[in-house]
Order: sequence, then structure tokens, then C-alpha cells
Amino acid sequence: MSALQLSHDELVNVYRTMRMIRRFEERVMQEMGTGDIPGNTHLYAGQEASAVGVCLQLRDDDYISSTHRGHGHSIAKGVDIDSMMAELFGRASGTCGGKGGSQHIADLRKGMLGANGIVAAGAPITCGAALSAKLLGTGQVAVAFAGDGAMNEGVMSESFNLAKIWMLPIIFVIEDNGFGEATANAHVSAGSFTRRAESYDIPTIEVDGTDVFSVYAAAGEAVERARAGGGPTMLHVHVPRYYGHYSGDPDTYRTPEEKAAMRRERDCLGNFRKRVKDVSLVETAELDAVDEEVEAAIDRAVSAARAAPFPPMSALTTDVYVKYL
Amino acid sequence: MSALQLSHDELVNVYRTMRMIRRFEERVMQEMGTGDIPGNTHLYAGQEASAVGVCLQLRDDDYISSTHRGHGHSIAKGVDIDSMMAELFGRASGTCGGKGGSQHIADLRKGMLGANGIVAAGAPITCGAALSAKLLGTGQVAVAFAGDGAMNEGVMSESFNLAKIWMLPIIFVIEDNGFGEATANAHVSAGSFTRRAESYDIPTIEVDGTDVFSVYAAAGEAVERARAGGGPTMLHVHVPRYYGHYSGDPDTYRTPEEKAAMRRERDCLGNFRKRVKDVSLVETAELDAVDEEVEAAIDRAVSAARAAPFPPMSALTTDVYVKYL
Amino acid sequence: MAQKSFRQALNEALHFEMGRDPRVIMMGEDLTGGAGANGVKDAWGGPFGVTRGLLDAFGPERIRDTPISEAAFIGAAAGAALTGLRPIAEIMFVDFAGVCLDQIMNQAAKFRYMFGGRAKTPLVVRATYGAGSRSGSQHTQALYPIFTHIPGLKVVIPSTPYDAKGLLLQAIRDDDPVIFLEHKMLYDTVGEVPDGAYTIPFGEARVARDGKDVLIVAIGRMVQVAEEAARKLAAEGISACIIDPRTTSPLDEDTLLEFTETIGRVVIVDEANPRCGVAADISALLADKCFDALKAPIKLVTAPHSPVPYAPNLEDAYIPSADAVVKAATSIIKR
Amino acid sequence: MAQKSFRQALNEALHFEMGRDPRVIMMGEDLTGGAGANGVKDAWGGPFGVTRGLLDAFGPERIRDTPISEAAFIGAAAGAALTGLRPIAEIMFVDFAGVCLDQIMNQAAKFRYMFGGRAKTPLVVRATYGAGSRSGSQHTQALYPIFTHIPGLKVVIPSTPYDAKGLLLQAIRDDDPVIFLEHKMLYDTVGEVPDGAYTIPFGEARVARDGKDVLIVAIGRMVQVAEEAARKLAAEGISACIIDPRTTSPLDEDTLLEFTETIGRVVIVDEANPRCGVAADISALLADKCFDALKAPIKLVTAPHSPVPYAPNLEDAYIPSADAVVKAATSIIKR
Ligand SMILES: Cc1ncc(C[n+]2csc(CCOP(=O)(O)OP(=O)(O)O)c2C)c(N)n1
Ligand SMILES: Cc1ncc(C[n+]2csc(CCOP(=O)(O)OP(=O)(O)O)c2C)c(N)n1
Ligand SMILES: [Mg+2]
Ligand SMILES: [Mg+2]
Repeated sequence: MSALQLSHDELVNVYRTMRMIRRFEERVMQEMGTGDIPGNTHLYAGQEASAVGVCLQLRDDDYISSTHRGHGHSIAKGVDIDSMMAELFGRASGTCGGKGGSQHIADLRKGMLGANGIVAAGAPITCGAALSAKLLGTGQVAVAFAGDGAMNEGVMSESFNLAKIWMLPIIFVIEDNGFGEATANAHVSAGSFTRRAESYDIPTIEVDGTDVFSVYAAAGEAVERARAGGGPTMLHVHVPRYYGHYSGDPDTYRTPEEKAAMRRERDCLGNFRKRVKDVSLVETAELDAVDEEVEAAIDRAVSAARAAPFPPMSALTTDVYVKYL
Repeated sequence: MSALQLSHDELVNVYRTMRMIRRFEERVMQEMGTGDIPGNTHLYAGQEASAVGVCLQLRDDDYISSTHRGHGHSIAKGVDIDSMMAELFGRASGTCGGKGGSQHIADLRKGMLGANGIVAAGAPITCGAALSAKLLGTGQVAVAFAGDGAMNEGVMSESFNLAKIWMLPIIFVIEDNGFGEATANAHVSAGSFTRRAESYDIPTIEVDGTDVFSVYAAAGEAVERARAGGGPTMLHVHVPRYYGHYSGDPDTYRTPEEKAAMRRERDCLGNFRKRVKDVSLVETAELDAVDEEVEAAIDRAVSAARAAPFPPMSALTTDVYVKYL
Repeated sequence: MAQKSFRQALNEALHFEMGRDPRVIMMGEDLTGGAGANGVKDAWGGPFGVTRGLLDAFGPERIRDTPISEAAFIGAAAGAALTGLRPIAEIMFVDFAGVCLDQIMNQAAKFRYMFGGRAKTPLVVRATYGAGSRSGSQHTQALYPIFTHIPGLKVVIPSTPYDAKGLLLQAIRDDDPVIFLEHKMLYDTVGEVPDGAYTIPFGEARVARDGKDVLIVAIGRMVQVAEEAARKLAAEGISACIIDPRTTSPLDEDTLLEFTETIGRVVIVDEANPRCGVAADISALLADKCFDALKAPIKLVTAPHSPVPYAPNLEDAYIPSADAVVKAATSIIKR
Repeated sequence: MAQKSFRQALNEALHFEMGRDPRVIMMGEDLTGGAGANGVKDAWGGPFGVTRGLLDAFGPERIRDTPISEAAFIGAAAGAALTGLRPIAEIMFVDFAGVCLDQIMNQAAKFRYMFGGRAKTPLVVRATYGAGSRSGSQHTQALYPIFTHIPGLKVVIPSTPYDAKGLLLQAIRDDDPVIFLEHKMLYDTVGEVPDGAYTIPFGEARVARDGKDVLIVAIGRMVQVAEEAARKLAAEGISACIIDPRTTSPLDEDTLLEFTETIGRVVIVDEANPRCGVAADISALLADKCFDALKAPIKLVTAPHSPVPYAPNLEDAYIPSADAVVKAATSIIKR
């Protein structure tokens, strides 16, 4: 679909969110270097158009579930970046009070059912959310994001089957960045992902995930089908992964040329700027202003996170149950 | 393929094995009534042509794995019926010394890797056997039998993928009797089983499982491919299930008419007799003699099983490990 | 009060709560039996007849016969619990938890904690457990030690029809994920069960029998075995007290400690395998907290460290017997 | 003897045994890293660098980078073990056992028993475990109580580089399925490791430190914590003995009982969750068998009954500390 179908403000918002994700991730990578963000994290940089294009089709109360690489989906679904940054720093003001960390950011008020440290585990959970929507008659839809590697976990296939026979209002978005950790997808995946979903009679759409407009259009079709009671759709979205698998990955299994070409040729932000410029819909200066705005917001998030207290020691054993004894 | 491609003796053998399975199961059902066979069991009656047609293509040292409905596969692969009957009676002379029971009959000397109480669990195990064959360069192939219900377990899909990317000498034989326990397959399975396998670039053949010659031909193609290094094949074999899901199942979810029609129209033994008679390959009298021979063999197996001792009490805690302390 | 079977007690709880709360739904394999077939509907009423009549009463949207995909439907149940429903999911035999443990252990059990307390997961996973049915090693395990080990889960193991109903109602109303375990060999046992609804709080042990010489702690079906042992002991002039914890997580430590303090001699009977089992768990607790009150070592009567065998003579020997309990009790009384 | 890291010790064992026995193969996710990609081959040497160099030495047929399908490849490893190979399969984080427990618990562990002793399953499942890496609730669990509970499995938890090598060689040569657990925070620890091959038998505890006032039993990484505690106790004039069981199944009961008899005071330190844990398991054993020798209650120092939190201050508090061990030891010495 053409960029023209989005209003000027929508376009600016799309850009802002993509830019926000990109810079959030770049900043997280930089802050990892300070040692102040504990552990490791999986960065979504390069894949922004997928999360943003899909979530732009969603209502506030629609559900999404994410993966270990969850920051982009969270931001696109509207989770507050201050709370996310604080969560990464392990602070009490984090989205999960500092108890979850990068791989478990969840915000049910935004319909965000959680990043997930277990590959493919979000798929059946999202079927459950879709079932809730269906049985409660709310008209909500649910989106399960997953990677190419996740396609080889059995529960993914089980979820396709369940979603189809129960005609759930769900969209499976397979973000194919060509790698599961350091292993190339071609080395471990037989056949075709779209044919896998189609073998359950689930309609599929293959999309260029560096073009937010294509993603938006495909997601629109899927969401419309889901809301109309037409059951599941699977989107196979091709995306680049800018960093290594995780923040500590030297990524030597890809050649420097290959990585340079990826960043040069497969950049959703550059694509977007070019596309809107071609049709003179948004001024370059306006996007530059967004860049600055984003920068400031991220600065604020980092400063606030650094200033926030760690969780109280009592938090260690609370929230295991609603009520135990 | 035509019945004519099998020699007279081979034809008699095919009939004998199918008949043996049928009568073994009918006798087990009858003996369950005496209360002397403990627990419950899943009977293979009706599905004989699948096990026999496939196993006829196998070498003695080829591998098979089976399911909870395992008697037919075991007999077809050459496991001794005396030991099997004794196992069902829980006796020390059983295939597993009485410790396994119906759902765990295994005989590695015959390449039989075990019935399995966990739906679909045999599939990856059989991939492992195929991997052994491949790495040890023995030329063996491995067959994983599974039901239609098993097709919805995720590990089935995982096994398809693994088998294909590793180009394992394996054949998946999906015996579709239309039911998983009391649930009709159509109620729980989306899409198509052959397309599911094909989505992993695994070639498939759909076969009438009441015609042993069709099964034999399809298995021949699959085994040839596997031995030649051509990787996995999936056979989708349509079979009738004569009894309820297990020996205690009143099977009221199928109508009496439907069950009568099934036995009338979908009988691999009747089919066989008709086919060989049409081409005058085996005399009816000869087959009748086989019937008597089978009857006597089963009588002997039951008598021997009844006469055999239960395992010694010491067997309770042996064989947990090769060596523990 | 009416005499009812364990099966019927459970069935009543399900009927009652589904009628009361439209958010309660059920899913599992052959929950009804006959789905999609041409003959009788609800032909099985569930693999063990526990869910009979629910399809008729509540329809196929709320009573969902699933594909054989435990990971998918347990996960779906967890996701539905997270988003406003109160699902009851059935794993036909608890042994099959091996194919869906991730959704129980890493997902449902941990949502609330990982999400900083900003979620709840009112999920009940029902499953049958236990030996005695001649079903071989993969359909007979107890496995509750595994669930008891996992923080975030509650583990309920009723031993009587009365408790089965009250504990199941509590499980469905509970806001945390609950593993509800039903011993196959208890379904036909009969006891008094009120017609109406009632709940039994978790973490409150039941004193199944009063006594002063020895305390027998028994889990699930083993309460029956303990009762038989107590009768035999009584014949020898030994008075045994029996405590049934009813839930292993939470565990009613107070009651266990109180009775241990008073009686000073303890036998724990547990059908699960012994290593890292519930018997050892309770023993460690009592041996620590009641050190001075203990007059003799705590004795554990459990299954051996082996899978469950098929042959009837072996399976019978596998299951803890009343005689073994008597022997253990006598050994510490004579001491 | 050369000083080597825990990681290198494991790597040497793998190199040695794969060189010696052509039936040994390995499979797992990113066992090498970079499979199918255009850049450096064996780029990772495994997610934690343990399998580095094996691809070069033994080639892709024997060192197999797998799809993300633990159930399939653990099952395949079990099937390969049943049919003549000696596979080593890697679960990157033991937490992922949730998606493949069936193949471990119901298949590999039970083949031999169910088949009446007519099969063997020489399978090693390697996995990392443990807290301390700021990885959140799903990448930090210990879970060895679950494996210890399951008959048919052996469970190995090395605490030093020396033991890591000798126990891994034993695991590969062992004819039974072995769960081999490597604590992520131990990989960089250094100790003396001989260049050649040697095995350490299962079921033989190591006396990590001699002492007479209190016995500290410590599992895996907790041996370090116990050692720190022992140093602190020594400063207070208390002499602590440390025993590292090295394998929880089989468990070296004899050594544990012998030292308990002599010392009479016991603290057990275990990183796993407490309910139905290894600490409780050992405590129940000692409290029963050494009842008369015990001068004080056995104290357990474990993680709390909660998932592992992400925030560093909370995660540090989650892990049993030397101070907690000192406190527990002091409490029973003062008694
Ligand atoms: C069940 C399970 N197995 C393995 C892992 C380790 N792991 C984390 S991310 C990852 C790769 C996932 O690849 P993909 O699905 O393509 O997502 P991407 O990282 O490319 O976004 C793996 C193997 C895990 N977290 N869970
Ligand atoms: C993992 C698992 N889930 C459920 C069951 C219970 N169960 C035993 S057989 C069966 C039906 C299997 O159907 P199918 O694969 O079609 O085989 P069939 O019985 O028709 O031969 C079920 C659900 C099981 N044994 N294992
Ligand atoms: Mg990927
Ligand atoms: Mg079937």
C-alpha cells in the first residue's frame, strides 16, 4: 500500500516510533558498555518496521506477545520507555519493578503479554489471549511475534493448528532475520515457512520488513480477517538484524562486507525518509526534529533510570503468588 | 503395484502375518475378559496391512518405532508372539520380562525400538536411530509409525524438520484411523497431513491402508529413497480401527452402522483373499491352512503365557541402571 | 449428607463453578469424547468420566475438546488466564507434563513474579496420577514433587471425595496457578459429600485420625494406606494419628509441627519416588524444627527409586503398603 | 599440574573422548556457532565457549549444530544412544528442559527398565544452570532436584575444573543417561587439571575441606560459598568440614553418613529452590540414619521459594551467601 494512505501525523508517528526503537537499542548497547545495565540483552535494531507496521494496525486493547528480542515490540505497542529503561537497569521503577529484566518486560495495560526467554513460548499464550477475546466477545485481536528460529520449535506448529481449528483472532508474525543466535536459518530450517503455515490452511503473506508500509498493509489484511472472525494469518517478515544475537556477541560469523551492506541497503528508517520525501508528505526538517525529540526522551529515560532506586529487598519474595498462606 | 510382483511364498507370508496380528488382537480382547491380562490395551485390528506392507520392505536390522497401539508393528517386524503374549500377561518370559507391558514392548534384536505410551514420542527417537545408521554407515533405515492424533504434537513437526535437514534415512508412517481416542480427526486437525510434511520438502504418498499391496509399493519407494541417501518420506496411510480406542472403550461415538460398514468394506484380510484369488496366485485352501496354523500358534502363546511365572520380586529394582553404585 | 464418589464430587464442583462464573472454561483431550464423530456426544464424559454432562450444560465454546498438543493448550490456558478467563486445563495423565512443562514451570508459574506482581494467572491444571492401574511406566507416575519444587505453583492432592470437591472449588476460585492431582485409583471411592458448594482453604492439613503414639503423614491415595496401617497398629495396641496435608504447596507447616511436637514419632507415606520427594521434604522440615521433640528418627515409606513396573506383583510391591507403614511405625515405637 | 579453567577442563574432556571413541557425537544449538553463515566458522565455540575447536577436529557429521527443537534433538540423541552411538546433547540453559522433559524423563530414563534390561542408553545431556548472571527467571534455575527425583537418570554437578574433566569423561563412558550440569558462573574459575584423561566415579563424594566442628554439605557452585564460609568460621575458631557430593544421583550416602556420625552438626547449602530440593533430600537421609549422632538440627541454606529475580541486589540476595552459611553453622554450634 502506498504511503499516501496514512495521514501526515500518522506518518510522523510511525517515524517517531521506529526512530525511538532504533535509538533506544543503540543507547542500550552503549550503556551496556558502562556495566550499569546488568546481564545481556537482545537488540531489535534493524527490525523496527515490523513491530511498528504491525502495531499501527492494533487497538490499544489488542494483545501482543514478544520474544527475547522484545524492546521494539513493547515500544511499538505503547509501553512507556522510561519504565522500560528502568527495567533494564534493574530498578524499582521498571515496567516489572526490576524483577523481570529485558526478557520479561510485560505491560498488560497496554496489551503487552510479555517478552519471553523461551523461544516460541509466546505463541500458545497468545492463542489463549485470542481465545479470551473470542469468548468474551471483545473484538480484540492478538499478535504473536516470533523469530525464524522459533519456527522449528514444535509448539509453534501446535499453535498454528490450535489457532486454525478454533478460528482464533490471531496473527503470527514471523520476523525472519536469517539467524537463530549464530546459526543461519538455512542451515536448520527445511522447506518454507509460509508453506508450513499454509499446510494448516492458514493464509500467509510474505513481506519486506524494511518497508513499514508493506508491513502495515499486510498486517491490515490480517487484522481485518481476525476481527471479522476469519481466523489466523501468518506474516513472514524479512528483516535485518543489525547487531549480533545479543549485546555481547562479536558477530564474526557474518562478514564485515555483509554487515555493512545490510546496514546500507536494508534500513527501514532510510527507506521511510526516502519514501515520504519522494511524495513530499513530510518535510525532512520535521523528521530531523523528531530525531532530536527522540534523543531527548531517551536521555531523560536513562537519567531517570540511573537515578531510580533498586527494588527493596523485600521484593525478593513478594509476587510469587497473589496469596500463598 | 500388482500382487504379481510378490512370490507365492511371500504372499503366503504376508497373509500369515496379517492374520496373525488380527487374531492376536482378537484373542487379547477375549483374554482381557478373563481379567488375566492386567490393565488395558490398544488393539491394532483393522490396521494390519499398514504394518505388514511397510515391514515387508525392511531388512531384519532396520529400525521401527511404534506407538501405544504397538502389537501389529511388533509382530510385523518379527517380534516373537510367545514373548509378546507373555508380556501382556505380565510374565517373566515376556519380551520385557513383564516389566514393560503392552505400551512398552521393545525388541532391539529385531530393530523394534519400542511401543510408546507418549503420543508422538517415537518420532525423534527414530530420527536418532536413523542418525546412527547414517553415521555408522550401515545402510539401515528407520520407520516411525504414528497416528493421526500424533500429527498435532509439536515434536512430530520438529522431527520432520530434523529428518529433512539432516537427510536421515527415515520413513514416517502416519496411520490415520480417523480418531485420536474418541475425538474425530477432523475436529482437531487443520489443513492436510501430506501438506504438513511437504512444507518441510519431505515427499509424501497417500495410501489405502486396507490394501497391503499399495502400502508395500509406497513403502518400497520410501525405503529405496532412504537407503539411497535421499532422506525422509512420509506415508499417509488410511486405515480403519476395528475396536474402540482401547480394550475398555464402548465406542458409542461411532454409530453401529458405521462400524458394521467399516468391517464389511474395509478389511485388509478380505481384500487380500480377493486379490490373490482373482489372479489365482494362492489357493484358498492354503490360506485356510494358514488360518489354522495361526490359531494354533496363538493358542500355544496364550497357554505358555498363562503357565509362565511372574517376574521375581527382585526385578522391581533391577534394570533401572546398567550400574548405579 | 449424601454418599458420593470421588469422581462425582469433582463433577459437581465443575458443574457448580461453571454455572456460577462464566469466565470458567475447560480444555483438554476427550474432555467429552466423541467430538466430531457421528455417534453419541459426550460419549466418554472425559477419559475417566469426571467431566460428564458439562458439554450439555455449558456447550462446546466453554468445554473444549483439544488436539493432542499439551504444550499448545496448556499455554493457551495460561494466556487465557492472563487475560480474563479462569481456565481449567486437563492433562490426561500427569506423566504427559513432560511435553508441556515449560508452559507450566516457566510461563504460568512465573508470570506474576517476572511481571513484578502486575499480573495474575488463575489457571487450574487437572491431571490424574499414581500407580495401581497396570498401565506401565509412562502412565503411573506421581510427579508432584516436581510441581511442589516449582515456586509460583500450588499443588493440591485430595484424598477423599469431600476434600476433592472443596479443594477443586477453591482451586478454580484461586488467583494463582494450581496443579490439581487426582489419583486414578480414588475415583471410585465413596464418601460423604454435601450437595452445595464449599471451599477448603489451601495450606490447611486435615487430621484424618487422632492418635498419640505415632504420627503418620500421608499424601493423596496414601491416606487410605495409612488408615489401613492405623487399624493394624491399633490391633497391636498402638495409637496412630494420621495427617493429610491436602496441599503440598502451600504446606501446612504449623499443624505438622504441632503434632510432631506432641507425638515425637513420625512416619511419612508417599507414593512418589523417594529422591527429592515430598516425604523427604516434610521430613527435613520436621527434623529441623522439632529436633528436641523427636523421640526417634523420622521414617519414610515411599516407592523405590525405580520406574513403575507393569507386572501386577511388581506394581503392588512398588506401591507403599500398609504393612510397610506398620513396620516403620513399630520400628520407631519399639526404639 | 597445569592451571586451567573449568571451561577448558570440559573442552579437554570432550576433545579427548571424541578422539578416543568414534561413537561419541555431539548435538546442540550453536555448538559451534556460525553454521551456515558466511563469516568465521566455529565462531562461538558454543554459547559459552566450551565446545571450541571440536568442529575443526571432528567435523560437522559428529559436531551437529541443531535447529531450536530440544524435544527433537534430545529425543534423537536418546534414540542414537539406543542404537550404538554415545551422544552428548546440549541444552543451552537447563531451564529449557521444560520443552523436552518427556524425552529425558519418560524416554531415555525409562528405556532400560521398561524394556526389561534389554537396552542401554549411553546419553549425556549437558546443560548450564544457576543464578548470578542477571538473566532473569527463565535462564537461571538449578532444576537438579527434578532430575534427581527421576529414577533412571544420573545427575552430575561438578564444582571444580578438576572434577569437571574427570566427571565428564566418566559421564561419556557411562552406559546410563547422565544429566551433566555446568554452573555458568564457574566457567572462568581456575584450578589444577592434569593434561591426560582420568575419570571420577559417580557416587563418590569429595571432602573439599577437613574440619571437626561442623559439616557443610555443598552442591555445585555452593562449594565455593561453603569454602568462603569455612574461612570465616575458621576466623571465629570454628573448624568446618566441607563435603561436595559431586553427583546427587547416585548419592554417596556412606561418606555423608560417616562424617555426620563423627561431626554431629550439619549445614547443607544448595542453590536450588528449597521445596523437594536436594538439601531437604540429604537432610532427611542424615536425620534418619544419624539420628543419635546429631547434636543439633540440620540446617538448610537454600534459595527462597521464589523465581530468580533480575535486579542485581535481589539476585544476590537470592543466592545462598557465605554469611548465611556462617549464621546457620554458628546457630547450631552455639546450641
Ligand atoms: C527453548 C529455547 N531454546 C533455546 C533458547 C536459546 N535462544 C535464545 S534466542 C535463540 C535464537 C532465536 O532465534 P529466532 O527465533 O530467529 O529469534 P532472533 O533471535 O533471531 O530474534 C536461542 C536459540 C531459548 N531461549 N529457548
Ligand atoms: C503426550 C500424550 N498425550 C495424550 C496421550 C493419551 N492418548 C493415548 S493414545 C491417544 C490418541 C492417539 O491418537 P492417534 O495418534 O491417532 O493414535 P491411535 O490411537 O488412533 O492409534 C491419546 C490422546 C498420550 N498417551 N500422550
Ligand atoms: Mg532469527
Ligand atoms: Mg488415530
